[in-house]
Amino acid sequence: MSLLEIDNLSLTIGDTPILKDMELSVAPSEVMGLVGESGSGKSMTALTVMRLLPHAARATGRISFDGIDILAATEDQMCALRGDDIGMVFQEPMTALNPVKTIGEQVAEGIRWHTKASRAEAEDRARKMLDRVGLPSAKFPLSRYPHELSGGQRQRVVIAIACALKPKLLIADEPTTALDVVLQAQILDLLRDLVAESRMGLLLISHDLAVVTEMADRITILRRGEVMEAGDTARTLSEQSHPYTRQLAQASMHVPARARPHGAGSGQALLQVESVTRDYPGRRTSLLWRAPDIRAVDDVSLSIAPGRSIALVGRSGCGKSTLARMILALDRPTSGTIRFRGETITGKSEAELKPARRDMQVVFQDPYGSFDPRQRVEKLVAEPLHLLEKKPTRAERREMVAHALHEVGLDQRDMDKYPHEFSGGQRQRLSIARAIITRPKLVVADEPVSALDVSIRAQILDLFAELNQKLGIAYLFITHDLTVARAITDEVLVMHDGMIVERGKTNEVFDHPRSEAAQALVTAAPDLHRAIARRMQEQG
Amino acid sequence: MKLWKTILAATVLALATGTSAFAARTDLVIGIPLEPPHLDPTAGAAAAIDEVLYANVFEGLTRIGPKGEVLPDLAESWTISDDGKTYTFKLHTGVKFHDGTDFDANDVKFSLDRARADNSVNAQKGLFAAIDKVDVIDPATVKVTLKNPQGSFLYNMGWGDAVIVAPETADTNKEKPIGTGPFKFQSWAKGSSITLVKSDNYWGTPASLDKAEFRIVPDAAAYVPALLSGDIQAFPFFDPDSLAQVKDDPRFKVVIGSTEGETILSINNKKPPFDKLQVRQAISYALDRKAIIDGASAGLGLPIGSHMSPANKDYFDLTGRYPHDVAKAKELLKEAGLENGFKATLKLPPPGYARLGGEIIASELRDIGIDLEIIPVEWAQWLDQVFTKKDYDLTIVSHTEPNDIDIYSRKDYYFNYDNPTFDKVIADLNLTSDEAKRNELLGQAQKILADDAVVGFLYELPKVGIWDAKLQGLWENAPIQANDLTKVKWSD
Amino acid sequence: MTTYLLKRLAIALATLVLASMVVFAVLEVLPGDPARLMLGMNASADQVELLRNQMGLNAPLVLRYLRWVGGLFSLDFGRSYTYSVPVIDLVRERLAVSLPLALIALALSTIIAIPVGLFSASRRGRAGDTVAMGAAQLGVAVPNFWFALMLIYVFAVWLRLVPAGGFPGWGAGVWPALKSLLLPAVALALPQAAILARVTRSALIEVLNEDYIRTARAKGLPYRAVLWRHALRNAMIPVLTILGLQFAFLLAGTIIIENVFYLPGLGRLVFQAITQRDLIVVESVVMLLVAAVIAVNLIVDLSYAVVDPRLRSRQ
Amino acid sequence: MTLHIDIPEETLSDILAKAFRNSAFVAGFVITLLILAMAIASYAWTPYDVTRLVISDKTQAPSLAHWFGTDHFGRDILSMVMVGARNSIAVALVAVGIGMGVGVPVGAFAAARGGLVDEALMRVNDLVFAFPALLSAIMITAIFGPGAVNAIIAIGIFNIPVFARVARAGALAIWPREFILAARAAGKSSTQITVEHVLPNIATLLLVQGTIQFALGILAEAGLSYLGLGAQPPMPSWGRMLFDAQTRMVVAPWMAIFPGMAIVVTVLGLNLLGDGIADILDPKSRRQR
Repeated sequence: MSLLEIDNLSLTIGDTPILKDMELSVAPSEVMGLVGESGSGKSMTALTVMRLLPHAARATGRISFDGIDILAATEDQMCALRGDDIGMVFQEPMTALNPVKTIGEQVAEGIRWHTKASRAEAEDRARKMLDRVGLPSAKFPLSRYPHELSGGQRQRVVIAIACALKPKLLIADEPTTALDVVLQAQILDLLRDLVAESRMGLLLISHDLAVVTEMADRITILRRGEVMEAGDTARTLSEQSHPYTRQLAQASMHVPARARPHGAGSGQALLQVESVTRDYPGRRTSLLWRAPDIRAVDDVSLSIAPGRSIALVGRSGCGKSTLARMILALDRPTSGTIRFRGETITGKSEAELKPARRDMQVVFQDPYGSFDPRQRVEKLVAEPLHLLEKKPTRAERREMVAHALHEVGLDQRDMDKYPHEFSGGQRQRLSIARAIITRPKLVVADEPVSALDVSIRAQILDLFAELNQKLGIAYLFITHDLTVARAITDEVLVMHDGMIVERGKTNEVFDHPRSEAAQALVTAAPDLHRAIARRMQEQG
Repeated sequence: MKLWKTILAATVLALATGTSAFAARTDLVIGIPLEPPHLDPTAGAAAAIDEVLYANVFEGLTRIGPKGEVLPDLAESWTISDDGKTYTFKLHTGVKFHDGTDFDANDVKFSLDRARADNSVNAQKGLFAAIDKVDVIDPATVKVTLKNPQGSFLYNMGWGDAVIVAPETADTNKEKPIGTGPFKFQSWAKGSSITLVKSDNYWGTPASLDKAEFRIVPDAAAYVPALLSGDIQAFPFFDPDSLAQVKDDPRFKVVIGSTEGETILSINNKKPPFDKLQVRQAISYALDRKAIIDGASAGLGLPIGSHMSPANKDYFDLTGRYPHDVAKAKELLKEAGLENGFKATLKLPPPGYARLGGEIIASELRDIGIDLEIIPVEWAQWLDQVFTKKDYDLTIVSHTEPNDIDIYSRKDYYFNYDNPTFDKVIADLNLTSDEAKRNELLGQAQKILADDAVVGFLYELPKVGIWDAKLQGLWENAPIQANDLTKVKWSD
Repeated sequence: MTTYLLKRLAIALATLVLASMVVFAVLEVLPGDPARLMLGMNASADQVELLRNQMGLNAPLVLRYLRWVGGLFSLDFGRSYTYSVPVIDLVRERLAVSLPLALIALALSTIIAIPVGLFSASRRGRAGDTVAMGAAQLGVAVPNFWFALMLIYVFAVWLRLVPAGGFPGWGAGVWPALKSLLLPAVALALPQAAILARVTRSALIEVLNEDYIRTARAKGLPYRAVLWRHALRNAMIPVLTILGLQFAFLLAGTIIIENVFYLPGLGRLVFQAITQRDLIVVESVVMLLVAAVIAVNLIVDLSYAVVDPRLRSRQ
Repeated sequence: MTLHIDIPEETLSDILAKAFRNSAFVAGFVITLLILAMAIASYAWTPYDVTRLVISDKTQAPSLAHWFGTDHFGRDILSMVMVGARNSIAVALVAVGIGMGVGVPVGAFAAARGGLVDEALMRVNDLVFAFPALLSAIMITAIFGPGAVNAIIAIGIFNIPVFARVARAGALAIWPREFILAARAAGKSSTQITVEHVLPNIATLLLVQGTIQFALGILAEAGLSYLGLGAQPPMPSWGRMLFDAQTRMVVAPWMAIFPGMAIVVTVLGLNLLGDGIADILDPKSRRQR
């Protein structure tokens, strides 16, 4: 008899339908993967099982857990289940813990509530649990506060809270999406061990096919609240019988066609970075002195030839964004010089930087954050025109915006709309339109596709490749996702603790990484091909 | 709901016992509007000082009675020389100050010399100007020689500013007043109340009250609730505006008396267009005294035609000189070449008669085309801008000092009025002490002021007293600003 | 932690010095002459001049400022012109009324507002919430002097439970003194309680949307336990800010209530001092109030650090 | 304590549709509109002339002739409430205008520059906050004389620090957003960015704080004129009507009830309007007290 059975579950919040006749089941010590793009209702499924839905939610159908009818259970019955028999881990570790309570209190609280254990006993079990999730009490005493821990460490505390009472079922809703590749691998290993050790059922929810393939025995694919296909992971993904499954799988492995970059590699370097360093003042620990400075970027040198596409890869916190900002002259280096098109841009005033800025623009990660919602698209995309010597007339400006929109595959009439009238993918196209309107020589893209769903990500990467061909724009791609780097760039620089530890042709570096940091990245990065192959092998 | 009722009942019982039980009472709480700045009547002009201390704690050679008459006080009797310049006072013996020290002629000499000295800070220094020298004949007799005969000298010695103090305690009276009166000072909680208790070594008939507390209640709004809730039993100077709420309440007695206060619309006689007689007369014609009295003083107080209070024996009724006649007023303005009116300012000090009266007068003058801008000011600003710098057009004030018609003859007084014939009459008045002659001169003075329409004469400030119906002995009128408690007692 | 404290202290002192200059300058401009006021209409001009010298009013500006500021540190604020008594005694008497009044009003306001805020936040959108917030809206809208008058006529005049005003002084026993402060405290507490309830509610609603509340519920804690053990403490910071502001207002913003209840409080002392141009009293008491506000802000800042550990380690 | 702002994602028509379903907004809007209409109407017509004193029919109870009764000078209370509305609203409106006009640029500038400039401006801000508002308003009117204009200045000054704090908190929440970085990459100066991007995004926050300060302005004006420091006769003001009424509470209660109700209704209307706007436009933004 399976641990968790959901059949023809329908859910509406207010008057918007979320789930329609959904089926899913999880057996003890089985890992069920629930995959879907944003807005598919996968998180809502988890919250329905936990009965943590907002007031206006109405659920019909049947959910049975260990013989108990969840939808009919009273709140007290649910309180007894939550944290004891069903544990849940959430996506955003930075905000998942109460900032004003110590990690010890937050882990022990669940134990004391369910088992009426004494304070000392509960704290002892909490210490053991934290140790089990990789936070030894020597280095992480119970008295620490959440803000004193990193994202990865906080996620371990959340896992400790969820598994403190050896639940029968663990629900993990995008547990590693906010973490970098190496941390993701460690957390997934931890989850796999915990599930095996106490024979827990695991419902793993994710938008990343590769992660689910590595972890899940069976898989359910969800689209707009409806189950597209479900079954054994390896067989479902290799046969790809359902068209949506096929589309998802291909998009995850998509590599845009890249003919020889036009006129590449010749002539004087477009961007020259010479031993640039950036220090941040350490925290002031007492009146007289403060902690030693933190070195975010340490003596980095690199050069980008016109039209070349370079990737800057590394774990979160390795300094890649800081370096990008210094290149864009949005941040001043502590030492070292940056030369763009032959002129040094470090230490120059805003006015002097105008010509340089005309030739380098930026694309950001969050499609929703990179546009001022109060302005129309025309004004937003035309913002860089502010840098032109001669201010274009209104008509000229509209014409240039129309041209840019056309180049990124959007319609002229979109010019008069507001940002919120566009989808995530379309907004990223607008972002690119803004970047290319002044015909820049270099575009710095800071994690341009990591916030997008798999299918849309592929289209944007194609757009980047096409613009590189047509306009000969050089790219500096910042990403922690190796598949993106491999797909779009010629060379790669691997950064670790502020230093460039390895550089070379993208495929060569990723196939045989020499530096220790690069190796860790390559092994940790989930790769759908490898995952499917290994699954098929296991099932023989 | 039932539980809630029992709780409310319980609290009512507990709190009610707190209020004082009704035996024959010997204590009294009196409400006064303003707190005295300090407690030395010889060193400050504030009326509040006399309201608490005059006749209760301090006594002078003479005392002014309930009807404004001059009565003997520390001076048992006196003889006046034929030329009216030397007064010989026979003092009571066996009188003691509250600190136990003896009172004798030396204290009188000290007090009078101190008041008329060059560095004296006495607010009414003019009262002692006529004194030439003071001689101690023996401990019970003192002789005072004047530079020239002064009809009002005995009256002047009855003022609060002329009380007798002991040299040893003169400088500390501001904080701890030591006098010879029937009550002695007990305590002063600044901003809250001043408490007097019966003096055990009083030379005269002892007071019937054991304890009298003067509680300071600045806001008229608080008078009525204080009375109705029994916190305060008497308001000798009640606000006429609030009278409507309490006058029909059987628990209280409302006593309307007169004062020496002439409430006037002062005019800056040198400032155009007020320097023209027709303009001032037009103003007098425009004023409807009855409406002002009804609106600003709840219908209490008698209209006046010149600078004399009807309660005064030398009063001449000149209210008929300028009857309320809007047409005549407009005609006079046309004569003065101002038929389409003019703008002016009306500066109002804090008291109710000014702030309420001002609104009514502004409305009445607006009917004849004079557009007044009302500017409320505090006393400090009024004294500085109006009284000293004469930077004003019109203002409203009530002159409460007794027999003060001579202010119109003072040089540089804020009316800016200069009439030699009037000054001559006042000069003659000062020299004569014969009653009939003084009465005739005062009549002439009042007539000149009315004819010149120096100011707009409005009404005599009424003394509105209200106190517990079972209380007796409080003054009906206020010839001077005082609360003489010597005769006050509870009836049951 | 100490650096956080010292930095705030330094700022507070700088603000105080700045405030003293502003206060002194403003009062020099105040028209009206205290000496003339004391001597009245009949005193002559040279008598007034004589008194001005005795009171040191004619000394040069800077000298008077330095003498006054010097005195501030030794709590010798100089003597009041009108009462001719050391200002510090005056202030001590008036504080004996204003301080307890402010504390009672603050306590009343907190006791009423926090539970109401909690109640309506936990029932957001339902009947209880709209009624509570409707009452809070009304509480803010009523002018407190109008409300005070209503209270007097009901409780003092009609029911005769409490005195209609005045302050018998602590000497007359604690209960009579407290009784006389009861009505004014209620009149002051109502609008403050209304504001505090609304702030508590919106702060709590903001916190209840946070992720860690969902984590707590996922732990199995029922709604009530989550509200008390997790939500309330996080909502404390905006509530503490309002409490700080309210205490500062209650110290000096109660002139009108002190007038209606004829209480000898600090507000009325300064109001009368302004009308009587008793500059020394005005300067000193305003400085005292500014210092009190700055001290209250300092305490509120420190309490932030107590409530939120993140602030403790901030540089 | 930075402010978390989620910028609404709706067009104007959505907002209006939502507005008229929000009870607080509708109630507030209707009340405020009524009071404004009453004030404007009073310029053209009032049942009686408020400047004419008719002492003979003083303190008459509400009747057909005088719906709200007459005051101690025989003036029609309804007319005075109408004209008084004009005065209260004008004082509160201009005071909020001063508060916003000075406070918002200061707050935005402090947020844009940061560092020492920010620290200095905020210290001056704390200083003004430290002064007891009512006492200082009294000092101001004592120096420059009472009257509506001085009341406006006195109340206006104490609105400045409120708006400075709200504007700064709002701006600080916007500056780290990515579209600001994009604007900097487009070479725009911090002033241009403040005007084009920051101010429009904190406009709703300021609007909501504006209604609150407007309501507090009405109460402050009532308090000042209660002490006799607001608008002077013959211009009626609600606060002074209450002052005149208090000595006649028992005999003429209508003199206190109607002006008191006028104040309560106006302030209630404005606060409801503020709540309504806050809920509609920035459901997640937290209004600064």
